[in-house]
Amino acid sequence: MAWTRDQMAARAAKELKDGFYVNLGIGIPTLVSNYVPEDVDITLQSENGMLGVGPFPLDNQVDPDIINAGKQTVTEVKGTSYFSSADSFAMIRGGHIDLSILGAMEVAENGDLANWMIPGKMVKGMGGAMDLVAGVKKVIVTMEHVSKDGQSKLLKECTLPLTGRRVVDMVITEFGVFSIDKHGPGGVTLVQLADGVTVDEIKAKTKAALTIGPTVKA
Amino acid sequence: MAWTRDQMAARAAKELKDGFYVNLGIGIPTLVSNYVPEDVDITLQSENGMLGVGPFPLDNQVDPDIINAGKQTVTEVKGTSYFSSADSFAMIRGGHIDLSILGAMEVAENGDLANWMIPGKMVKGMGGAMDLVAGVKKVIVTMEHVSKDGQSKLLKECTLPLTGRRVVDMVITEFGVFSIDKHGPGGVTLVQLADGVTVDEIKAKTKAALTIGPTVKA
Amino acid sequence: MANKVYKDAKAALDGLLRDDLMLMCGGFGLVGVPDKLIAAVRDSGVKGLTCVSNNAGIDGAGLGLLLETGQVKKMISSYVGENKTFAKLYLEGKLEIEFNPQGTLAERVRAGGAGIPAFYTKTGVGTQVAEGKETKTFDGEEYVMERGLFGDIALVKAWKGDKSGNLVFRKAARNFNPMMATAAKMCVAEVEELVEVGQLDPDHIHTPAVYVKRIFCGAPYDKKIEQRTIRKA
Amino acid sequence: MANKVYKDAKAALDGLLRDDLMLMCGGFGLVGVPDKLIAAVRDSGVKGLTCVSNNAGIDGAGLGLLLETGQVKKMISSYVGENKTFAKLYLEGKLEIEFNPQGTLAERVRAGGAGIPAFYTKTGVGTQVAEGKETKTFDGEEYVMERGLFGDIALVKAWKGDKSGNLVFRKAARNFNPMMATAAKMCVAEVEELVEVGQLDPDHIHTPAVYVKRIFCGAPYDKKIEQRTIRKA
Repeated sequence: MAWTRDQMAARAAKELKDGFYVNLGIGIPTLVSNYVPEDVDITLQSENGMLGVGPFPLDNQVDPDIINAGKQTVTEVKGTSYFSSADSFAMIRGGHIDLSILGAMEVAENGDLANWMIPGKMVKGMGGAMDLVAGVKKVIVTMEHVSKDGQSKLLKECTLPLTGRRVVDMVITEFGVFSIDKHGPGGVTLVQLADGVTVDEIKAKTKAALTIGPTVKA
Repeated sequence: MAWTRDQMAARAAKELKDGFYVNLGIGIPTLVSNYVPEDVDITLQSENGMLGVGPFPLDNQVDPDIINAGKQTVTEVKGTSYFSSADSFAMIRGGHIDLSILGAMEVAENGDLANWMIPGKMVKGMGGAMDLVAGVKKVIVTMEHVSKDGQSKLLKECTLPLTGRRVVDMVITEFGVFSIDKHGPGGVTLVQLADGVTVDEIKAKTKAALTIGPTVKA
Repeated sequence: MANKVYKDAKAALDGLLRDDLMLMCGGFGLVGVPDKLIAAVRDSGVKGLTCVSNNAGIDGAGLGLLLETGQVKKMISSYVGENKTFAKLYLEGKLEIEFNPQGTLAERVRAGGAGIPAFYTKTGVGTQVAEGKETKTFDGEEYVMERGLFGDIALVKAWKGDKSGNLVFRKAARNFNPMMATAAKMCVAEVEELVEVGQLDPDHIHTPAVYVKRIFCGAPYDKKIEQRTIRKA
Repeated sequence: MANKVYKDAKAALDGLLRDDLMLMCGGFGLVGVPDKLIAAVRDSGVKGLTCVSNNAGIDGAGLGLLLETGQVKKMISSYVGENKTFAKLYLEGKLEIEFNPQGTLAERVRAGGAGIPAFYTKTGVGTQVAEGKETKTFDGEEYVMERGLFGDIALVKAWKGDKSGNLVFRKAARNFNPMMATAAKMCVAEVEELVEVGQLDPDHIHTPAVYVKRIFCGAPYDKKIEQRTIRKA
């Protein structure tokens, strides 16, 4: 069973609080904006220099000068502001953004994150990922639980070059929700099971030391 | 005889080049703007955050939000821009202002400048002076040649706490114009005598080692 | 959206003030100073304050209000020459002052808000300002290390603001306000005109809404002039 | 006033170009990129260039033009994923790349223009990015020291400019342009619309005239879209 990409996004959206300023990465994180609860109002930041990012434009609304960090055409909302990329990352690095949701290749039990390069393959660059994970108040990773070749992506230690050290607070995979004690010794705790998934299944597919949270039925 | 304050300002104005961006301190430096040559167009910067400072307003033009760094009401010119004080000092510190003209208590023969505090007296603060002398491309001091108690203000070494080390390029006093080799061993060179002043007079009133420039008739 | 709009300075500061806070104050001279917020801080009676502000106001205006009542323990400023009360308190040993070069002060505040704990500058090298601070040579030139500044509450004054917290400043009243807004856990803004969200042009906004947690309209304003300097027609 | 206005990109770059220059380029993706200036650099044939730019354009656009002709020796960028020519040159060992985190790159450029030789940031601590760089602990947290960047020529693109060099950017086309304009010995700006001095509101100017040494109107512009992403009505 497990969660679909949309279900993962919907679960991530439950972490949004009214008034939050949020930066969403590409992929599953982008889907999160489709599931913002009705009583919650959030403002999206795009690290190229835009606060208040609206939905994709209608065909006749496209403005080439309005793009998000994924270079996609987007729209303004009421209250949008633009600023330089230096000011944008001052905002990010200075801890003024409440939440960043992004993808990952690997997450370690101490919160280490790897999502920007694979040695031996062509490297495209880290873009703003290192700044986001270092600066934003809370970092949630949405990712597949295992890699295409069946390896756990939730590890004791990352094997790939790091994007950030002790930066991830929460991981959402198709199997469930995991919290990480990134500043302490607590490691990974399973806090919610996806529908139709068992704790044993997760244990079998997770290399990080795993604590089963009190709210989870084994 | 010697120069008046206005003559000193007029002499300083001859250092202005077309297209210069200039920051003027209070006192004699402020008078310099009255003597800008006709074929020279300069832009005045005020370190609180204004580029393109116009003359004092007419009585009915006063706008409380338009002030210079001396807190005086001023006016805009065509092309004026406003920016934050951080951006203003980025401009200054980054070497984008061509010339700063300011007053001094003491100048030493290596270009050291003292103009912000007298030990034992109430200290008002350095304002932007330290940033200006450290960052602006060329620094000209206009000052009285001797203090009220008859001491030379052009010294071997400053006795007062410094505003900047090796920062002054030129000194204009009522007795003449002096260039300073601030990055080298050259010291102070008299490059122009004020009307009715003799080299001997200047020598008698100057404690800095003085070279008489080739253009000066002894 | 979570409400950010308050009816006046007192309401906007409700629950925030206590003794020994570090306040980051916008303004230069008497221009762009959050006068209504400063008056409300005075009325609250909190003391032991550290105020980061380029100037210290004059007697009866700006931070002068908090000096007169003895609520300020320490000032971090670049120039305080206009304030007579300041001189008196200082000479009596009742007030600490840390002088920063104006550009260093502005940059320290900008750095604090931007997550930069320290930076290097030429300003002040070889002067009292550099005493006790680390220095480092880059490309043959000596620089001094300065630390970022980050306070408890930023008090800023803008011209226009919208209800989501976007701010626009007017002319030389911008000065230190944009940086101060970024450099505290809580930023409260007073504005001359409060408009609906969407009424400010996105390209004209100087301080994005994310920085401003509380906002109120402080109108009417009677703008003070420190040095009324005019020329004849 | 000394004239800053030139008739086109070629004229604006006259006398400035030579091999091995360090160019600071505005733009993000294909937005706000100084396309006309880049084309003129290509036509000049200078080579061995170091380009500081967040991205490397795509094939046939942006800095892609200079990659195709082999004029670029080194890129300092945060993300170059869109450019196929880039990958080919890199794998053949014909192009150096220095990856910087995007915020670190933006701040390095801002610092270079602001007279700040180095600053500390949390970004990249414990990663490859910090290898070989000094680190320092402030308040119990580790930071890495990053250097300011300052180049020979800045190439920027603005929406409106006046004849004295004041610039206004439009929407997300602002991106890296304001910092790049400050971080070189010479800044050349291309604008969609060149107006008379005095026609821009002093509160709306993003880049003050002091930074821009040469300016020209590059209209008409055919703005490219990298990822046309739309929704259904």
